[in-house]
Amino acid sequence: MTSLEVRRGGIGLLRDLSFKLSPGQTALVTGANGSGKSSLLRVIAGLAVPAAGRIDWRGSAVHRLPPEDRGEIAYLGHLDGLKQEFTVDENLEFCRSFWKGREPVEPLVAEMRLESYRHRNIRRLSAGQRRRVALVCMRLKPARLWLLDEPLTNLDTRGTEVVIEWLKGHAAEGGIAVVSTHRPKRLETAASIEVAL
Amino acid sequence: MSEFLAMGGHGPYVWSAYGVTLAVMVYNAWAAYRHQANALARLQQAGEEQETRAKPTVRQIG
Amino acid sequence: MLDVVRQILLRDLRLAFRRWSEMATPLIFFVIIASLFPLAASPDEAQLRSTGAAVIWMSALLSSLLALDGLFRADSEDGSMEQLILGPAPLGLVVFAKIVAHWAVSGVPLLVLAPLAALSFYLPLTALPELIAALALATPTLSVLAAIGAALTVSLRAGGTIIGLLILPLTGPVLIFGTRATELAALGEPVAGPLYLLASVAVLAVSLGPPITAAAVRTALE
Amino acid sequence: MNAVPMRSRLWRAFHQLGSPPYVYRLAGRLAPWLGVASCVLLAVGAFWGLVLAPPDYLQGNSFRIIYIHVPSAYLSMGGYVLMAVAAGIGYIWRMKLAHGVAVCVAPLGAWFTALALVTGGIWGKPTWGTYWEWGDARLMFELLLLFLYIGYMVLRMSFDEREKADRVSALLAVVGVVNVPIIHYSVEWWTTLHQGPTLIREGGPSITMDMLIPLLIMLAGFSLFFGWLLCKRLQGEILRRERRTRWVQNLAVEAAA
Repeated sequence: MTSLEVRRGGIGLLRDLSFKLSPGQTALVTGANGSGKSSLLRVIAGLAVPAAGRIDWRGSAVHRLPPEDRGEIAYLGHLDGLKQEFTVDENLEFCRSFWKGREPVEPLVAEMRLESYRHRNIRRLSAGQRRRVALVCMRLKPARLWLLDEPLTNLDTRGTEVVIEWLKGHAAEGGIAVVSTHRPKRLETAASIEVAL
Repeated sequence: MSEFLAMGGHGPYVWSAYGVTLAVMVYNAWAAYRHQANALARLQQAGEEQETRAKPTVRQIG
Repeated sequence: MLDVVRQILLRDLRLAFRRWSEMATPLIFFVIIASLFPLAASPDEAQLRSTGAAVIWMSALLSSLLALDGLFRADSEDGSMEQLILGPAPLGLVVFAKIVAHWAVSGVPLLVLAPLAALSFYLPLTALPELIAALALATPTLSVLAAIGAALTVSLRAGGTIIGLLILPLTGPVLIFGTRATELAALGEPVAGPLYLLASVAVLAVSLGPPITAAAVRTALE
Repeated sequence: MNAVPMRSRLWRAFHQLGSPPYVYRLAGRLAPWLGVASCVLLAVGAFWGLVLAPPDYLQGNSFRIIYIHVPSAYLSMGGYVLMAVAAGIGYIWRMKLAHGVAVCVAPLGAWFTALALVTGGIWGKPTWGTYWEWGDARLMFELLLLFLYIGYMVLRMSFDEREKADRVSALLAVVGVVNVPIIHYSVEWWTTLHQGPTLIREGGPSITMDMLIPLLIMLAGFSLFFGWLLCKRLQGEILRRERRTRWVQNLAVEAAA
């Protein structure tokens, strides 16, 4: 990423931000609310286009990635991206088939202690449980770049530990991640560089 | 002169049509002019909005 | 490529049936308009027959517009639209599948309901096949236009209200050809002309619609 | 110097059109010329049409309304096409200025569409006895075109962020311009169906030479006037869009001095 400028609603959020992530590295994006953490992640994911500068993923600009390459980037925003009317299983199954994921579902569900909720509608789960389902859904994607926007919100201590484990495992396998949070203390163990907005 | 205005009975229609057209044109001319003028005027007293936040810092951890 | 369409289609159809009340309201709306109209107008046969075609087509138009307002809004509010945009499948295909799903839920039932409404307007039985054919050719265009309207206004709070204003002028041709086809059918004359026109507009809509709608969704949720 | 191939000079020109200060000055230089020329043309055309041109043998003097109805109808359609092209360029090449042009053209186009409707209606009264003649395809088409303009402006106003308002309304403009010929054809088809070829074909039963000249003058006058309006509105729009840039700040200082 070179000399990136991100604007939101006509207001300049951040200017000439440049950093490079190589496989195995994790960036921690910190800053107060409204400092542009989410906008930065949305721009990296390719949802929005930067006002200036370029974001390259393996050589080509992110927002011009052909659809088949987009499978390598997994983005989890504030919204969980789950359908209320579907059960946990239905959501996960759709996510896995749509993103052509290869990971088995059961171990991930077990790690996040969601086994007993598999046939319950998302609408009837708590915010924390919904967040855990969204995280499992993210893990199901065959993605090498993880973009997590405040992944720890609503998570209990056990959930947070699992996320940190996953991040370390992902980095160990040569994956890259950009994680935004306004409570950096807990995630610093898994991060290699910090971007303070 | 008056028969010219009467236009063989069609006078009112012709003149009302031209009248409306003239009115619309004059209004648009005035509006366009005012549009540009007050854009310039509003510039003078527009406060300097805070342009962009400070440059983000990138540091290595561990 | 096709399994993407199949996945999205099944997902949206299952979703629609889970929220079947949302799906039913536009159709009930159609029946109410078609049956209330004779109360407003005089119940005498000749007049009803002449205005019947117009009423059926207008109510079909409004009900398909109503049905598609939530097409993208529900998904954008819970974040799944973002995931679909970022997904490995071309967004145009995803949008095409969603439009087909909603056409099946809002357009196809019209093909069943419209003949009932036509009978209440004393349209001769012989005219029913042509009416159904015309509706079958017109509802895809209506669905695509409503989808474009829904996509353009997905990020607006009061989006639903202005879809009508944006899209109704564009439905002019469909309305004109459709009512003409029904009138000709009522008189028992050949209906090929307007049907071909409806078909050509439908082909244009179904081919150009999805990419434009995809661009609209991507831009609106930027 | 003319070793520079035509293609790259064109590209530089196109590129220059993208820079707001250049276009602002260009509009400033063009405006007076357009203004004067349009006033002259309009005066000559109006005088010629109202006084010198013979009345139509069939409709008498009410035919003189053609000299304002046809030009405004042309501008209404031309305006929409210009708006859609500008919006399309703005969307594809992400040129803020092109969106600025589309924003300025919309109200002008809507005004001329309304004008075409009103003058068409007034013209209809003596010839068909009613202000709103369903038989005339052009009026019906202008009405739908007016709704398209209004829809564009309402959609644009309902976004609070200008960047998104530009891009989303640009798509609506493109969708609209694709539909304009279809609507035109279907309305034409519909009227010939219901009423048979009306008395007034597109340009009038038989436009003789001395009627055609004032019409062309008026058309030129209207177009230049449209150009003048566009220049003025575009300058205002550029100032509002670029108010934080340096060149606009010192422009404001100059204006104040």
